[in-house]
Amino acid sequence: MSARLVPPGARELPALTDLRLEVRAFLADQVAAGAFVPHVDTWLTRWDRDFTRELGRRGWLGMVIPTEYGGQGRTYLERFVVTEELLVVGAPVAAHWIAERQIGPSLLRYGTEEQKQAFLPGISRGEVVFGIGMSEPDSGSDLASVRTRAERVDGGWRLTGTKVWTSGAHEADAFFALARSAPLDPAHRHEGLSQFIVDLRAPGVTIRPIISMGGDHHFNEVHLDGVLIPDERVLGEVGQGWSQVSSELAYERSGPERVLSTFQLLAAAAQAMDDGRLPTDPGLGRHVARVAALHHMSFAVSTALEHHEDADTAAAVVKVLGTTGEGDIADYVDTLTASGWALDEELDTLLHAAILQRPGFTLRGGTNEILRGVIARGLGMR
Amino acid sequence: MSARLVPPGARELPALTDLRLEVRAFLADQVAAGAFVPHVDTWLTRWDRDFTRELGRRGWLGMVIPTEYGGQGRTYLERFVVTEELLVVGAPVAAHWIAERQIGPSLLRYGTEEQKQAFLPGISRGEVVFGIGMSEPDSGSDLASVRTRAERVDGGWRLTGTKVWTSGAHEADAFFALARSAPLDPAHRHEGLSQFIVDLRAPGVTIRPIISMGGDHHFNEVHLDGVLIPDERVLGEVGQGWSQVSSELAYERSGPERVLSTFQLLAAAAQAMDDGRLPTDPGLGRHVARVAALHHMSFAVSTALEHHEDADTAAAVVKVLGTTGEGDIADYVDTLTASGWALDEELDTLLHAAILQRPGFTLRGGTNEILRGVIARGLGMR
Amino acid sequence: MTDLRDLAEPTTPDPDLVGVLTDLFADYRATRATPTAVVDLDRDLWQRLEQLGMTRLTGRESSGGSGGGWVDAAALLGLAAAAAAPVPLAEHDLLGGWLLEAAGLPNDGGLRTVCRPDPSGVALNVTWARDASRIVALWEDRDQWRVADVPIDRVAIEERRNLAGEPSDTVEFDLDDLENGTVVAHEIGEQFHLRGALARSAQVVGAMERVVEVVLAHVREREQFGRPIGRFQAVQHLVADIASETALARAATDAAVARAAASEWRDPGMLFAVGVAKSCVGHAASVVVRGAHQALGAIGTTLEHELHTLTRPILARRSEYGSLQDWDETLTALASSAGHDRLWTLITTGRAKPSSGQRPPHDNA
Amino acid sequence: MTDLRDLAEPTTPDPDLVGVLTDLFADYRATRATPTAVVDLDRDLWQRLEQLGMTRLTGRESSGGSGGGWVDAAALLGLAAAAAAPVPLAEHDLLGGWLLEAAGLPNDGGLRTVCRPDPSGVALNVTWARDASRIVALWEDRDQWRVADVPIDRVAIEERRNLAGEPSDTVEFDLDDLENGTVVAHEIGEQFHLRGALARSAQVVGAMERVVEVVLAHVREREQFGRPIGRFQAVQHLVADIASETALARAATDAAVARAAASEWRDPGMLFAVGVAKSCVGHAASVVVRGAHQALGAIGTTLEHELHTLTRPILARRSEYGSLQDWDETLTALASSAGHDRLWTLITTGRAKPSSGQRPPHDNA
Repeated sequence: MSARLVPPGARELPALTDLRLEVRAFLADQVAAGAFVPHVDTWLTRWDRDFTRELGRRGWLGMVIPTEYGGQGRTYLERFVVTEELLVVGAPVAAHWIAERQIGPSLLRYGTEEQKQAFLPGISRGEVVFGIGMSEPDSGSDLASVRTRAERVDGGWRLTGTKVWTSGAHEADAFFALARSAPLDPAHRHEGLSQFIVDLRAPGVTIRPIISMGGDHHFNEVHLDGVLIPDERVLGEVGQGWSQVSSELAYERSGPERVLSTFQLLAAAAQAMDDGRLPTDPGLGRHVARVAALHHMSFAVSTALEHHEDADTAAAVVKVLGTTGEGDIADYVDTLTASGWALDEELDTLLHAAILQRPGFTLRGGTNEILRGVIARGLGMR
Repeated sequence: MSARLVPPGARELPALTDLRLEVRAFLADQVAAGAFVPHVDTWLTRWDRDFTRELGRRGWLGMVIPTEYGGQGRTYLERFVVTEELLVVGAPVAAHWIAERQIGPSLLRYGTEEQKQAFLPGISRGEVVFGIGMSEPDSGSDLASVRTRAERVDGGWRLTGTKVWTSGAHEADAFFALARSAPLDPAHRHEGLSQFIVDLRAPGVTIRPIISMGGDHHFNEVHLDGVLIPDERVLGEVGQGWSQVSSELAYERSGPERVLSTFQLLAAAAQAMDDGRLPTDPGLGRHVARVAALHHMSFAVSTALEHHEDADTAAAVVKVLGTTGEGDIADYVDTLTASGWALDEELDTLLHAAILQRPGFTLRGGTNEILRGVIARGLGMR
Repeated sequence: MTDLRDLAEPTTPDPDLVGVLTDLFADYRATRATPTAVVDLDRDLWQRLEQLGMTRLTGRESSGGSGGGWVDAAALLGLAAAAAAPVPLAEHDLLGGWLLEAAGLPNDGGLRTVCRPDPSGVALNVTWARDASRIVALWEDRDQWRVADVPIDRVAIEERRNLAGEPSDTVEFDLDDLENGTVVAHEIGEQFHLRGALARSAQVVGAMERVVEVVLAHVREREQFGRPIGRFQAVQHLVADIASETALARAATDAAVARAAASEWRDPGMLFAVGVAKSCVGHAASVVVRGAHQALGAIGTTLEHELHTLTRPILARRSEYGSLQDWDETLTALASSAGHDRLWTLITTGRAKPSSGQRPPHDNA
Repeated sequence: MTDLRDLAEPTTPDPDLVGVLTDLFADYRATRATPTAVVDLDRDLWQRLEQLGMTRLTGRESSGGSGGGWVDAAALLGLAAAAAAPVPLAEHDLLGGWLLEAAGLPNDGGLRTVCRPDPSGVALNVTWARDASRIVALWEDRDQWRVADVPIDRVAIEERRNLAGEPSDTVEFDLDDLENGTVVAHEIGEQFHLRGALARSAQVVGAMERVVEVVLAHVREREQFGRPIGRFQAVQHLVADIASETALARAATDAAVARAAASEWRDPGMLFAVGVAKSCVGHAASVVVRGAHQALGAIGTTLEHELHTLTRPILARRSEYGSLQDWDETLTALASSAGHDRLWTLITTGRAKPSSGQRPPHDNA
């Protein structure tokens, strides 16, 4: 046991900073040109295929995909700074988010050569858009309870079941679906699961919107009615779906999108305090400090992942603190804001969006209750 | 099920306010005369038999004890306002606290006529000082695990075991001890317990100090080595100790001492802000608002108890919110205070004492973890 | 033994009224449409409330009101908020109707909202403005407070919506219409902000109590890892916390309502009492909204779920009639002005100084 | 693929040094007396540290120091704090020794503490003053910063103790002794507060990491209701929270130390970096101290238990070199000055404006 949950820090060197500044300058130009309006939680809510393709053209997609598959062959650390810069400016990155974060790395690790050739170049160009199909009705945080069935048929599998909370499925080309390829053994619930690459335009796929409480359509129910998946679209090993999915969790949980979803609101609040539209209050400094510390912590985790060190617990720490902080920023700015006092369109728009998105921050990708259990396990308590 | 955990409020009428002002004026005179120095957490840490006897002379002890036993025959509401006034001014009330809060009411409910005659008049005069012996080494929040044995002997019982965290035992005359009078039945752990009135000067009683982290002596270990308890000093019914103890919990948990232990620090901080010795900060208003609301809530619970309504859940709510708030006040003032910046003897003394006492606030009388479970049960979740 | 009735007076609303309203809103809840992101006035419900005399509950009987007091009115606001009923009870009756009476202006019963235009005649975030037949305006004119009852067709409305999706419009008055406003007593101008703040507190508490019920129902029913999630200690504590904060907010609000009712708002401690309510309600809102959505999980973020019909208005209303920060600052000013020796007097009486009167800051709701 | 060494530089202390210190403090812990409420300098431990060159770890080798940097020094401070070692490492070496070198004054190695006397020659809360042979004073004299190395017998000391029970004395200098102080560069005066604040952060983090270990050991061993309390979900979450806050404080402190070491304190972003560390450490302290005592229960409040030898210094030190509120205000000023467009630049570089320098407020530690 060690009380040290998070790997030692590292200092960013000029080669990384130069990349950061290059991305930052491009994004400032884009904002100035009106190519996008900065917003909150854009990795879920702002979908722009043109912008995504432009990033691909500039070499900022497929960052960790080797060049032989059309990627950039760069490091997780370089991807980290690109990701941070995209998020803080509130750029529309939803279209490539899932592919860039987890589909690409999963294909690299578990995909066949044919699968890599089929998908990675398109992902790196921002042309192939992926979703992810994990959750099911009533599964919640208990992913092992998925009930989507994969039945063996000649030359492949037939998938039947329903996936929910599939963000962007109505716009995406394909998704990874976790399904039960062998009957449930209650004593070994994590066995008998497999991952499949599903073409979302295949026969038998029906996509229905789930409208969020603010009236927006980001999520979907994806019904799979005997969808035929050829053998060459099984990802990795049949029956190893659980361990494949689990191995990606540190990447999924420790990224800057668990810290920066409301950064544009924080920045607008800093401006409003400077302008006298919000009262000066030490809470701003407190939140800025936490974001800065999480930036360091998230970077430390990326460094560890780059070195192939185990960082599951550290990733859980980043996600718990980061997503809590994202939501606290929304609530904090809300407590400073008086209705009827002054009209601040930009701040109001960001604040309302942040409040409406907030409940998801500490639920998606593993609830904070589950993750605090993961941390307790990392501390040797379970 | 109802989402309403706390009984409806009630408005204090002039008859109560007059009593409040009478006590307040007396206490202001005492402070002005230097009879005591206002402090924090005085119901545990400030022991003054002279002051206690003076309260007895003025009719502010034995408030709910009938006049035939030397008490005042008044109401729980009247006792409530006297208690609040004593606590907010930081008066030295430890010597009579336990007798006034729970020994008197327990004797009234479960005591024999002889016991009432023997103890209540002295309690009402502030001359007989009681402690309470519940906790044992390793028992913690699990009171049913007490191991002190009561063995039947001719004409009485012999008690053997160790009680810990007995506040004031080194100064008190007697205490109530909870002991196991029948062997433990693991299936019915709450049975076989009895309460005994133990003379702390009896042969076989040894009292050893437990020194607190600040170096103070408030708590004790009380070793009982075959202490003879005559039959007439059994409290209530043999074997009914658990239900007797439990029935008093609402009285023990909802009182103003669960809200006001650090009030003197809050008042000093308000003054320091007015004087410019602390920065003006909205946190002060937030804490004052919570104290004010808890004052109303605690009064509402007292009103319900006066009407013999069930208030166990409401009392747990008062204790969780109140004791958390007491500690938050200590931490809050600490975050405003810079070492080396200015010398403020009064604030420093109160702040340091509050910080050192703070851990006990949310532990004593049932930890907040236990009490949140009680609230969940009140909500029908367990 | 002392007679308890001399010591404390319970302040509970008329049980018959509560019974009627409970039935009414239960019926409303059972028959209303699925939730929407944009919320419009429910004129049918308004008419039913009007028929019961609820839309002018606190109006004088001589002017067509029901002669009710603040204790009953707060109960009405809370029950309506618990049902997420889109009706302007606070604006129309407790604020608008009251201002008309204070100004001696006639009240035809037509739906009203209220606002405080700035010197250029503009008022921001005027709830339900587009739905009103007239807007009651209150403003300060060279140390005098004035009231006008302006027909809707005399104002320009820019339609906007608040976080709850309700109309919260920008209203621009013709300055001519404001010129001849009726002078009202100074205390009216000062009370307006407090009455608005307390009405909002009563609404938020009512909605939070309903949130606790929704959460309890969910955690008992929803199963994960093979048992109801309410069996997990973490969920139990989370729910205990939101229920406790709600109870504290209720105690603070009830105390302020009782003080208002007993003194007919003349008690100089009303600023403190309302501040305590607004502060406790506002901080409770943070805990309750976050905790409820966490307990409900993803399902609670969907448009069709009841939860957001409560949590969105909770947050929208806690920032009306002063932000949470504004009120904490007001209380800080009162507390530091009271100082060491009078802080407890402030808490028990609401008075920071032996004879104090203090205006709230930023009181331009 | 890019060479990782060009992208990021790990900033970890010398493992040999850490090994030596770990053994030393393990030995110290094993042999020290039971905890006391009042804590005095441990001269034996000080001598052992001196023999290892640890008491002047960061001093130049030319003037008798060990030539170490801030990364190693921060590790030393953290390990000493985890052992609750009552020795003035920060005062003597990182602050006092540094000031003497900056002023070109000789250093005889005698135990020193530091302070900033006010214009009347008085300094408050000077830790370990009574134990020092000389006190290094720093003060501002008509836009110039001056340093003097004053023998202990030339000052008047009023003995006081801080929350940790350590000496924290009021020191009164003879103004004559201050008159002829040595002028030092302006940056020295400005850095002093930052160096003090970062040293305190490193100490508090070290102590908090030990608190997490103490808590973990307790919750694994202590049984209630028939099982270790660490099996209860509420306890697991509480411990996860204190460990997470400690990790965040560690990340913030390490980042500031790395920046200080890489730039030898010349980076204009040091004010922000230190502020981030002080803020995160200070807020973590609230969570960690409360949570640890709650997890330990009554036993953790007894004099004989190790816990308070950590929690009391944690709270004492977080209020040194600026209160938590002071630092949050400093960060607020930097953030609002950076504004919308430069907030992220502030976070990544510490600079609010393209060319900014800013003094901390209340920097009279």
